[in-house]
Amino acid sequence: MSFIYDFSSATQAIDQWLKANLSPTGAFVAELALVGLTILLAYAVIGLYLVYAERKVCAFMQNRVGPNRVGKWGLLQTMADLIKLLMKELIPIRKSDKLLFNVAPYLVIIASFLGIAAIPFAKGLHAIDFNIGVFYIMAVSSIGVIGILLAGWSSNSKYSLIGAMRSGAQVVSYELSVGLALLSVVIFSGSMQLSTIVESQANGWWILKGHLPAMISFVIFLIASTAEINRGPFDLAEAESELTAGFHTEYSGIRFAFFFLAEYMNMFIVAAMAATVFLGGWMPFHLGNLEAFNRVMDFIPPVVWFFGKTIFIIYLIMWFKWTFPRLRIDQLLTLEWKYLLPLNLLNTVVIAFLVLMGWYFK
Amino acid sequence: MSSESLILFFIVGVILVGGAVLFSTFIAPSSKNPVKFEPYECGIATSGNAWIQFNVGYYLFAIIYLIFDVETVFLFPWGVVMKEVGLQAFVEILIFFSVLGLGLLYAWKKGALKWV
Amino acid sequence: MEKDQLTEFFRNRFPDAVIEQGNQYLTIKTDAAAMHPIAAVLKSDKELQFDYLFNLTGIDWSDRFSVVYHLESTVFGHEVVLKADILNREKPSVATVSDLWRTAEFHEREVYDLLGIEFVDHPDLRRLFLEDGAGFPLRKDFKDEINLIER
Amino acid sequence: MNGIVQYFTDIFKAVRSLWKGMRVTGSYFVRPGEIVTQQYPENRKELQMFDRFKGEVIMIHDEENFHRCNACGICQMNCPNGSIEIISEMVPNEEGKPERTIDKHIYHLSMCTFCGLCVKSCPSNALAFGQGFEHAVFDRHKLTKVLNQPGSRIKKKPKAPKPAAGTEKPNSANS
Amino acid sequence: MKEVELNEIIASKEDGKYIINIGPQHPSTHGVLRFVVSLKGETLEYLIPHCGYIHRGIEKMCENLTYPQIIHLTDRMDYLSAHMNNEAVSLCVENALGIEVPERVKVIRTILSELQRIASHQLWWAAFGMDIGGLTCFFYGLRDREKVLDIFEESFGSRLLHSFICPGGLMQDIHPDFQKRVKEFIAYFRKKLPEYDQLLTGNVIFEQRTKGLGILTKAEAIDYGVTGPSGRASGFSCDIRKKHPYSAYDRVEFREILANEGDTYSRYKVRIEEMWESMNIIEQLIDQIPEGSFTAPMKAIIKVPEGEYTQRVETARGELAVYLVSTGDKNPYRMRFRTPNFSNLFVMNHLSAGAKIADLIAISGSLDLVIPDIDR
Repeated sequence: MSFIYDFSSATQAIDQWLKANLSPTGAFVAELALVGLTILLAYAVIGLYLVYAERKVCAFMQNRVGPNRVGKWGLLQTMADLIKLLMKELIPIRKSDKLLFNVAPYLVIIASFLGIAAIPFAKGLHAIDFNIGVFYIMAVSSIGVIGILLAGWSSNSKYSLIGAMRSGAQVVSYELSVGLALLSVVIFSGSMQLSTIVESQANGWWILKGHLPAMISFVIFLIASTAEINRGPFDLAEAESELTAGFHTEYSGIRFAFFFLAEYMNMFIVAAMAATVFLGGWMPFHLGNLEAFNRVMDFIPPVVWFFGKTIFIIYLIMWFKWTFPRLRIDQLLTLEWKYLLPLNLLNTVVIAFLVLMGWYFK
Repeated sequence: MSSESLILFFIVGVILVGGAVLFSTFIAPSSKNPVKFEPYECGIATSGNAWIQFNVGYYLFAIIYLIFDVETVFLFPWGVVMKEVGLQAFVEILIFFSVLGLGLLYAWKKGALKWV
Repeated sequence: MEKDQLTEFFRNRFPDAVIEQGNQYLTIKTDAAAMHPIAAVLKSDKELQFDYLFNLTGIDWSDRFSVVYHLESTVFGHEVVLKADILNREKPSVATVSDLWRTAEFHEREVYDLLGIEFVDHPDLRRLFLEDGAGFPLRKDFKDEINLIER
Repeated sequence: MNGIVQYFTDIFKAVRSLWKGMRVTGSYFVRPGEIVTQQYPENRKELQMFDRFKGEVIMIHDEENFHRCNACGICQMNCPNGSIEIISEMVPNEEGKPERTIDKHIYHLSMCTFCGLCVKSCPSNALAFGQGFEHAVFDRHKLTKVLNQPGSRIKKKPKAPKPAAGTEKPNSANS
Repeated sequence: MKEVELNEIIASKEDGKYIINIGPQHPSTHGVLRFVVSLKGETLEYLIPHCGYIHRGIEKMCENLTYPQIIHLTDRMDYLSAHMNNEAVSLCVENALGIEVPERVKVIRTILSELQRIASHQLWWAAFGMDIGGLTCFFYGLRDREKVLDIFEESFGSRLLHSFICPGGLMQDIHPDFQKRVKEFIAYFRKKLPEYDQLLTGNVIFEQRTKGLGILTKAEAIDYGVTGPSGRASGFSCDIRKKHPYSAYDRVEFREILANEGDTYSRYKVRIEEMWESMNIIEQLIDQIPEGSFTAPMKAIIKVPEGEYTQRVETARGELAVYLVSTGDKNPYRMRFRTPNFSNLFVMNHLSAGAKIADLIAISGSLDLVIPDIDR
């Protein structure tokens, strides 16, 4: 049944149609333009609506209504904000390092673009399917921190610099836990290719097939990735009650908007990764041999499955942020080095043992 | 699409940011008030430079991180082949992890995992 | 100690000071020069132990200044008011009590700021609220034509 | 060994305490009925201030445009900030005697601290607190108001004994 | 001293240090307070509190105002304890005049003070939660505070600065619905207060952030004159309500909340416990409001006989002492307010030395500073 929602034939058809009607170079350029536009559109829409979702979620948690004036239920609020930020003055800070100051937003945005390229939204809806997908995501996600460091350092503000320093220490540390948590699924599935990992979950998600160790991995991944994208309760780089706005204190107008947008896109990438690796990506929920149940599940399109899972994880991350107080920098590092990392190493050994003995649902 | 198209994503990112910044410079107002260009320090004129030698607490963390990050790089290929190689890989990783774990324990006991 | 006992005690201990049974608190009146030794006794004497300075006020009496210390003992619960009169109006000064009660450090800074009474040996006698050259607004002869409207 | 057990119980306790907090926020998330926000400009019609709300000082005028202010100046004297100025004039009354009459009761809303001393001390209960709270204007001068309405006159009341100071007196704000 | 000069002095004295101004325009200084902070990495070396940005000279203004007019100024010192401030001046004048206010007034004043204390602690909890990074706390705290403010607004017409207690009694009688509304609020808040605990008190992150941080010993608390919940968290038994009962505090049963640790966490706990205790006090009194006049007979112009008068009152943040010097005129000759926050502020340097920036915010939050109270 699942083939009905297969996008690979559709994309191939477009590809062939372009190649047949245009010269090879023309087809290539057209393809690039098509993909670029699609990604740009998706990026903008996802980013803006994540901001909106966050506002609504936190508002409901805080007994408020949230944005509800612009458009129906305030749906256009973030659009209005974007337009407002576009019309805001870009203030050049005196004595700042002009070049780096201007380059920093590019870096954070490009990092998130590169990240989103490797995410399989559905079968065939996959910009680039690397054979080292997991590894690639880890690699590009650490480009963003360079942007943050540059932003903090170049603005010649003390608050920014402290924020950037914190962010550096934090991302550097939590990178490990993210990697080790992802490794557990790599061991289970025996592949780093995201499409293969998703395929391997056709009969059940890894979080369920891998027993408790996989769940621990999932939780560690959630915590560590929340820290890596600088979100509360790990938002020390911004820490508005301490550093006013942390690394982007000096940024104004649309440049600030890009940091803001990148934060939300990183959240999306992280949530999408968690959904892909642990929760089966666009795979429907299947229960053993219950044919009827599985059939019904198959009718829900994979895109819906994928976004459903991603939104669920995004909601979790928002829930964390709007409940917990912020950690202090030394506690943050203690949590990583004294709790998450040893647990993670132990967990990896256990998983390796499970795989060795074959004690998991294949 | 192949991995060369990463260039595409790079370009799209640059276009998005560059275009928006360019657009913004055209439509946004600009003021000449010099106070506006001061770096923020709670409304007080800044004293001294922000770029001075700064005591970064994570120097030691960075070194430990290096060790562990290289380790992760090694672990991924191992993870991929773990299923096929079987027991041998498991024993090897046990040894590998025990060395690493000892290293972490050493750093822990030495107080390197303490933010100063 | 009760009020009467305290009065007796002070009469014997500080013969030069004027001890008054005020309407609320027992009051020790002294001049600025003799204030600090008395304060030191009040703080350190085993039977007095006035360890909590809850108020420090400077008053401008037009012809003189006085600094009023409200003291309480957290051990015994008795209270006393110590008043030091500063007769020199041109350059008023009195010894600091911030070596006895830390809280006095900032109360004295405030009095210095608003009344211009100098506290000798104060560790950090800077203005607290106002800028230099703002005058001493709590003095009765303070004039500020711009901001102060007399009614 | 004890240390290791402690290590894991710590983790367990930590997770439990975090879950407690998440339950609070989560439960509010699914109960939108508890939302306390008011939609201000929309609910202007239903928005009812409390009777005693101190929005601004007003002078009570009845339907025939009579007020009770006899320009005695007590409110001006009692105001701590000088936000009341009384300009009175001598107008001959029916018997031909000149009588002090209010010309302009000027009220500077921008200086008022709503302490209520003017309303409380007014011997003829001419002043009261109004309910209006939307005082935002673009020009500061608009906050200076003349409380007696144009063309209004003092309402002569039958001679009654002046209430003794300090005794209970019905407050015009809540009457 | 001018700002820049001070910075230069610090910079020249300590070479290569990171000098940062936290405030006056900072989200966590709760007003226009400024800390000049010297940093080494993230660690604080020393801190200089800087105040005076909103100094209004209330003590000077009092010298030109009559006693009823002074009341509205005291609102504006510690605006979160407006009732207690009003009460302090009123009690001082009443003592000076030798007036006995009606029983009804005493009871109402006590209830109002306790309601105000709850409202103040609610706002403190909200702001403290926000300082420490839990933004949701702010909204829950303000949501519940709103209920108290509604009660205030119904009776006195204003929410924050009431000017309701005046020498001789009250400005007007309480609203007929007052008792009902207060009872409703107590019932409501008894349900909501445990939520505060679930959200913050037991939270592992919160405990890590606050326990053992900014320790103030009992001796230091007395020495620095730190009073109120902050002082009581160090074991300094400084509750004026117990020591020198005024209004109706001598007839209610309540505990003086004391803790011994003196750290940020115990300052937090003391305030939370005080909210419970305040509710107990209100519940004891709310049905016992005697009938009668809401004011004692007062002359139109109050002239305090010559002399010096002191009145100490427990506000939500500590001890407020009013020292009134009168020459028999209708204006005071000298009016002195010993405000709790003034003494509480200057312990900051002592508490935060060696802590981190984040701790600085937590400590200053736990002291519950209200800046206008410092800059009278």
